[in-house]
Amino acid sequence: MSEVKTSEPLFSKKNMELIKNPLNQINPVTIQVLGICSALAVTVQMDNAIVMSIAVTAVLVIGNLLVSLMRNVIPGRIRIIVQLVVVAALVIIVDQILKAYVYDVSKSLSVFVGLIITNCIIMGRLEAFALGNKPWASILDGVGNGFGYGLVLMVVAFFKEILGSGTLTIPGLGKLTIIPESFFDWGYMNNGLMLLPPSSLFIVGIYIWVQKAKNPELIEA
Amino acid sequence: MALNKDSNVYTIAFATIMVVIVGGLLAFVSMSLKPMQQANVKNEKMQNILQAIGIEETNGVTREEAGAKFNKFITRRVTINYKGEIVSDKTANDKIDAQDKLDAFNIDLRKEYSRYVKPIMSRNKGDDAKIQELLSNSTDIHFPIFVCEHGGEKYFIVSASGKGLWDDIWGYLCVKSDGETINGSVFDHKGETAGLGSKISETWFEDQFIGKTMAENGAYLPLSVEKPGKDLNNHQVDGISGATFTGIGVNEMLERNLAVYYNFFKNNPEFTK
Amino acid sequence: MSKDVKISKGVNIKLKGTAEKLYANPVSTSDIVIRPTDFPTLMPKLVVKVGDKVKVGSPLFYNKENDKVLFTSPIGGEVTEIKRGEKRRILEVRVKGDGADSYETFKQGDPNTLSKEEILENMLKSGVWPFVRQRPFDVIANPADEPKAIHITAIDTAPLSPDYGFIVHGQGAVFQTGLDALAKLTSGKVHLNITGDSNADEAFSGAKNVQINKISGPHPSGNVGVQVHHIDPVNKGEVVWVLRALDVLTIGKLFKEGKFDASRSIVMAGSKVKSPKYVKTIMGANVGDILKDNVEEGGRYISGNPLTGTKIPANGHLGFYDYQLTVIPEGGENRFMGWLPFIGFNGFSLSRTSFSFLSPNKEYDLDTNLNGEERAFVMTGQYEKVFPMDIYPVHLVKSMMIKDIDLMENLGVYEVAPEDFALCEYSCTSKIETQKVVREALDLVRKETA
Amino acid sequence: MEYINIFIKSAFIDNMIFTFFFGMCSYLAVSKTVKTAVGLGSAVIFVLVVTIPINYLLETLVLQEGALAWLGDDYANMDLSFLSFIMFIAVIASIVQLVEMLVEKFSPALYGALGIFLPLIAVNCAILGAALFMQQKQFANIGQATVYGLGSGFGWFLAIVLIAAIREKIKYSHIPAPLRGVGMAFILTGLMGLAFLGFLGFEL
Amino acid sequence: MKALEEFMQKIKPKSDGKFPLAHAVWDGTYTFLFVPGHTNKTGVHIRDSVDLKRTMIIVVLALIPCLLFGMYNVGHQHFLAIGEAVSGESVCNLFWDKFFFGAMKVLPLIIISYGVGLGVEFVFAAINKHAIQEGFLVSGMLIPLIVPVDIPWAMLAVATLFAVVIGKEVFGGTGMNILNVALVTRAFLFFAYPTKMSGDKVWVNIDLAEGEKLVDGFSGATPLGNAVKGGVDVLNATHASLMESVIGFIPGSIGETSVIAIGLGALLLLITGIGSWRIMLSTFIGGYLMALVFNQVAGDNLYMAVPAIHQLMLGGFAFGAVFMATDPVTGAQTNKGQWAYGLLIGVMAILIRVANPAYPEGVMLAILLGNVFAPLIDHVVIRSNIKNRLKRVKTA
Repeated sequence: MSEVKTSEPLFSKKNMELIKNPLNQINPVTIQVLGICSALAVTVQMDNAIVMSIAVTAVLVIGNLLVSLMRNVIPGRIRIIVQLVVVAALVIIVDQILKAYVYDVSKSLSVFVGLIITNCIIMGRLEAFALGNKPWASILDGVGNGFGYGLVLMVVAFFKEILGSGTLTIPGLGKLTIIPESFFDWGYMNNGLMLLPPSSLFIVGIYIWVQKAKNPELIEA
Repeated sequence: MALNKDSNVYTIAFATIMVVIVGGLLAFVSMSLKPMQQANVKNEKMQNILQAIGIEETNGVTREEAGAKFNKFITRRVTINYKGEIVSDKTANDKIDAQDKLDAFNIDLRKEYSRYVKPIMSRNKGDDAKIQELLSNSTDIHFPIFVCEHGGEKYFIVSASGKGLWDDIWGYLCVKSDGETINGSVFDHKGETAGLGSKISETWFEDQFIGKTMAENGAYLPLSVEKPGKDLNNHQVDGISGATFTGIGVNEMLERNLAVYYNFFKNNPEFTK
Repeated sequence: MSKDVKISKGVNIKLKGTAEKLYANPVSTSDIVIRPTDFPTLMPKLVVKVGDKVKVGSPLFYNKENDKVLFTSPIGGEVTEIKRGEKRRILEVRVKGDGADSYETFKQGDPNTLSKEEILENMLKSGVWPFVRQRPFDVIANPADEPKAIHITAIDTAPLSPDYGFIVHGQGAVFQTGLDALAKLTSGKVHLNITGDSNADEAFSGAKNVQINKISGPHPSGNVGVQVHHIDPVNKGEVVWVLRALDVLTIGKLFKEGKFDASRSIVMAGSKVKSPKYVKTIMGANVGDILKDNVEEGGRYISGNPLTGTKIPANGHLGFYDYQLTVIPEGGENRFMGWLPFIGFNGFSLSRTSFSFLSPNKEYDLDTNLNGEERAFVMTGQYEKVFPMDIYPVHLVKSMMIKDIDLMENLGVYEVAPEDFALCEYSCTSKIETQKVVREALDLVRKETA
Repeated sequence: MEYINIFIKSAFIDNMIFTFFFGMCSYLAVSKTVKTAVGLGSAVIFVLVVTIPINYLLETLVLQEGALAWLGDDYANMDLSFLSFIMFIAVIASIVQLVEMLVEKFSPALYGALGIFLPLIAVNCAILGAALFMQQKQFANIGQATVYGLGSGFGWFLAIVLIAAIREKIKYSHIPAPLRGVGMAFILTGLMGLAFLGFLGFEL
Repeated sequence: MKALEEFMQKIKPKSDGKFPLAHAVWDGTYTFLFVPGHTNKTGVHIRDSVDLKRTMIIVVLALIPCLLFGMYNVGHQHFLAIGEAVSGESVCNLFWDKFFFGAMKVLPLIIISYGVGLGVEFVFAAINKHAIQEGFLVSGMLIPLIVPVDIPWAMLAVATLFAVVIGKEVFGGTGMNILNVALVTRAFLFFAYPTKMSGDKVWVNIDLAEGEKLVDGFSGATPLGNAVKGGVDVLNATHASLMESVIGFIPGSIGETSVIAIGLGALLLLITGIGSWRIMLSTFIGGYLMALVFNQVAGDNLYMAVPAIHQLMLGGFAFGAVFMATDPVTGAQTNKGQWAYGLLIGVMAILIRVANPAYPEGVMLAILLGNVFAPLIDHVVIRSNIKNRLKRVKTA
């Protein structure tokens, strides 16, 4: 790694790309197919999705930063283990914090917090990016990928909660009723399938459909 | 730097330092957050218990205020076993000690159910008499009773757990001092069908139990959830339309658990005084 | 050691216009046409140009891939036209006869006394070699190959097809000469597959120097590929050569007479033929001459049988391999609610969705209507009913459609030829052009594995 | 009966793929042909059957609150459960490594079949996920935990083999271009999940 | 006819014009009215007279007895519920009233199902520029027959939309899908709107007109719902004895109650060879065997003890085995595979029905499961064929 170049502005075009691209072109979930396991199981309510996104982004950013800082001292032979330990430690801390401060959410996230450890996005970014880049770029990369992940998660949760429960639960605002009572009087009903696991897959499938239809260059051969 | 990153010494040193730092950090975080986490768990349970009483002061209690109210209203915590023997008896002055597994507050009926009741039931499926016999001889299964004193009345909060259509269901019921009239209830479930069985945790369902009794002419008569739309007597509540099997689960749970409490109250009249 | 094969899958489609076993008066043809397109994958290289004079047996063109394989003129006369299509692809070479056939001379003699090389050279030079085809791929055999066996089918089970026994009757000696020549070409066996349903002509049943196998059952039991599959299947890396008994006659004549005698007996059949009979004519003959006054208006002319033949114009020419000329009614009408089941007693169907299954021996007068439009593969079980090999035809065809060569190999692509799928194509509910798919796939596999 | 029910529940009802989406990354990446799917699926079963009992022992003898009581009264109150994530993942990583070496040494044939998949598995969330669920479910004994591991693995195996067969079949389909590949795999899995919902509540 | 043809030709929109949808609709209608006179260009010169339209129409014809019976039964059950008819009297009383009432209930469902489904087909045909495929002719008829008569129209429309788009069009349309479209519709309804699809009252029309009221003791439960509680005795007591369930004047989804009507359809499918007899037979065998096993281990469980034959005549078993399991697109496609596939469905149907009391209609889910397993079953069968071929090389 050459570290000669010094005077790059913090928010240069190149750096902004690091944040922007993972939202669409190289979205970790829909395009790179990483980190889906944890992404889909916690989408019945919006607040779970938001907290999960924040947790993943936090672990990703801090993990990226730490590994980037240590990139010159980590022994090559045990670098995977070192990354794993860093991630696991961060996840444990996140889990402990959730349990202490947002107990309800931590209950509904249950084991899925722990599964952040094996979220392929995180290990993938540490290995592919942080290990070879400077701290600031690594942070931005973490933010970008975290948001790219969160975006999909929240879109899925948005549809699942509105169609499945008629509400939207947003931290700080509580459960907002979206579908007005009068709809129900007219015979509208919440769609129970939206509360079941398969609906997440349908929504992601349709998300990919729309995304790739708009960006034909992403279509697989 | 002239450090050889590939040498064994360096690798081992690095690993050691990392383990020490990480271990220390985690231990510190865990220790400092533990009290809050435990308080969360405790408060939630207290909240549920208080909700079940069915008196105005505790209806709609939040988790934050649960701790204080619990200490105020719950005066005694008793644990009995299947035979109706008291195995633990604490007053409000006895602090809740997480290590005291017999303290009524530490009894998790869901766990008791899956550990002791479920195996007996599934092994002897179809043979109700044998199940009854095995269960009543088991001293492993504990039942908590929380005593609430308010406005000169005594209320007994008891607990029940069983299996619904898909997974566990559980709840707390509050019995008046006559040992048979229900004053309030809370139910919860792990995975009943949304929109059907899941309605057991809705207030309208829970409130139906208020005023119902589990005895007739001095004999135990289980509470039951009926098909919706029937004429109800004093022991029956309206079921949820379309959720027949969750209803059956609730019936089984109530019948089995409340019988233990009913007999206990019956055989220990001094307790309810 | 002979092998009896009974084939139960398949069906004989009974059409109106079966030929009587009688010869019509022989006709002479004004001109002949050789179509390079009759030979799948062939890349022709011309050796004549318009105006050249040719004798019987003079080369017209050869195969670019293997310049030893010559295609020669069946008559003597003058090359009058070379028709080209897109990208200057040669479609037809036309030779106008001069009436006085003069012959190129080739080696004559008992094949048993000739060496393998001599036989090969004689066959290649005279232009009879293209009769020898190979499996896999159903193309003209490569003379350099060492075939595992040679299979000769003496049955044609296709609708309205000629009776080989009737044609070959009395030519036992010539036929035997042809067999002897072929026997020299392989170290393996020569199989002669004759009908087991009735008594075969003695030219077949009395053949020597070959293994005689009796094949019985409905079409496509006469397809040599089906016979090979049941007698001694082709595996990956192996090659067998296949011929039809009538082709062997031409080879026999070559060795008997030392010349390329392209005359052949063919059958004229189909409901549009007024008097369906056999007729003696010549390879590549003009069908206008053959059918003169013997045909009704509005027919489709097919060189070959209605399942695998080639559509030709009314004054078109017989194909290189064809011993059959069929004329059936041309379709083309829109039929109001024509899909309704059980309506229209003539709508022959294998599927029992018309009443035709109640009268199995009735002969039908089918036209060329597609009876529907092409759709995705839907129905199952149809292909299997008419495909008598231990191969899953639908899956094989699907693998061909997606050009998955590995899968095709696994599913048995080396054993099949388009003609084996003709009945599948006929009965296909989804109206898929199965033979075309198979042909393209065979060419693809051949190219990729070359 | 107990064991059968645990097996059915873990394999069909709480199917790791259709209900929890565990190990979706490799499930999607390796399900293009049945052959590789069978390889990876078998490897998952294998690793789960080995690691779940070990993690169960770890959980009950070391990590659980009060689990260290066997060391003496001083340790009875220790609660190391906060370490479970890191310990489980360490166990899984090292066991996978160990198994890989042992298999290579003693059964080259098996190694040929499973070998390339084993390294993939250490970071497959199906393995850690199953361990965490095992912890949550608090099985009564190691036998139940092992059956749980076997059932979960079988469920995963079944899911990946089924989708691989379907993906081989839909090669003939004219799927809209934007859905080709991953998009289709998602929708397919959803439809399969719909069919598997029939097992919900199944009990013998 | 000539005039009609000319008229159709006159109004033909351009295929590459501004309105591709109009062309798709025109093309669909035209080819429905007239089998186009396309002739073979290459390959075979003659073609079998069967095509996909005819195949599909035969299945629709086979469904007609179920449909007619279903309409009548809807009326019959409703009249029973409001006390205008009583069980015990001749079922033919008020014949036309019952039939008319049922028809008015069922026809809207058919219109919605076809309207939504064909609408989606037309849109996709226009987008992809291909001809309309006939597959929905059958699905559109199956869907109304397997839902409760009281299903709200909007829900049926949403479910059909979902099933046709996600269950079929994303695969490229008819012939490409993996799961039976009608079953996806039903599964969607089942999980999305459980209150409308399970429970006692949904199976009989109780949308009462003014002045009507339900008779005392009306339950409306399907025989299977009753059988869970008390086995065959309850069945016999609630007018669902073996004979009665074969005839079919019992509550249930519209098309599934009468085994006789289903049998007529089955006969047509078997004669024409369109339904696979292997699948039908093996499904019944699988179900029968599984029910026998349950009979053996029943003990006190009255539901398990319901005689095997009676089990097969109840609920949607016969309907599913005849009309859904045999779907040529989603079922197993190899002959050997069809046996395994049918057995799997039969066994699973009874297994889910009995071991999973929440889903007395196990058949539909079992067939969906069968659909999911079918490609694997075929794969195994074909693998063995491939192995044989490879073995041949080695032994040769």
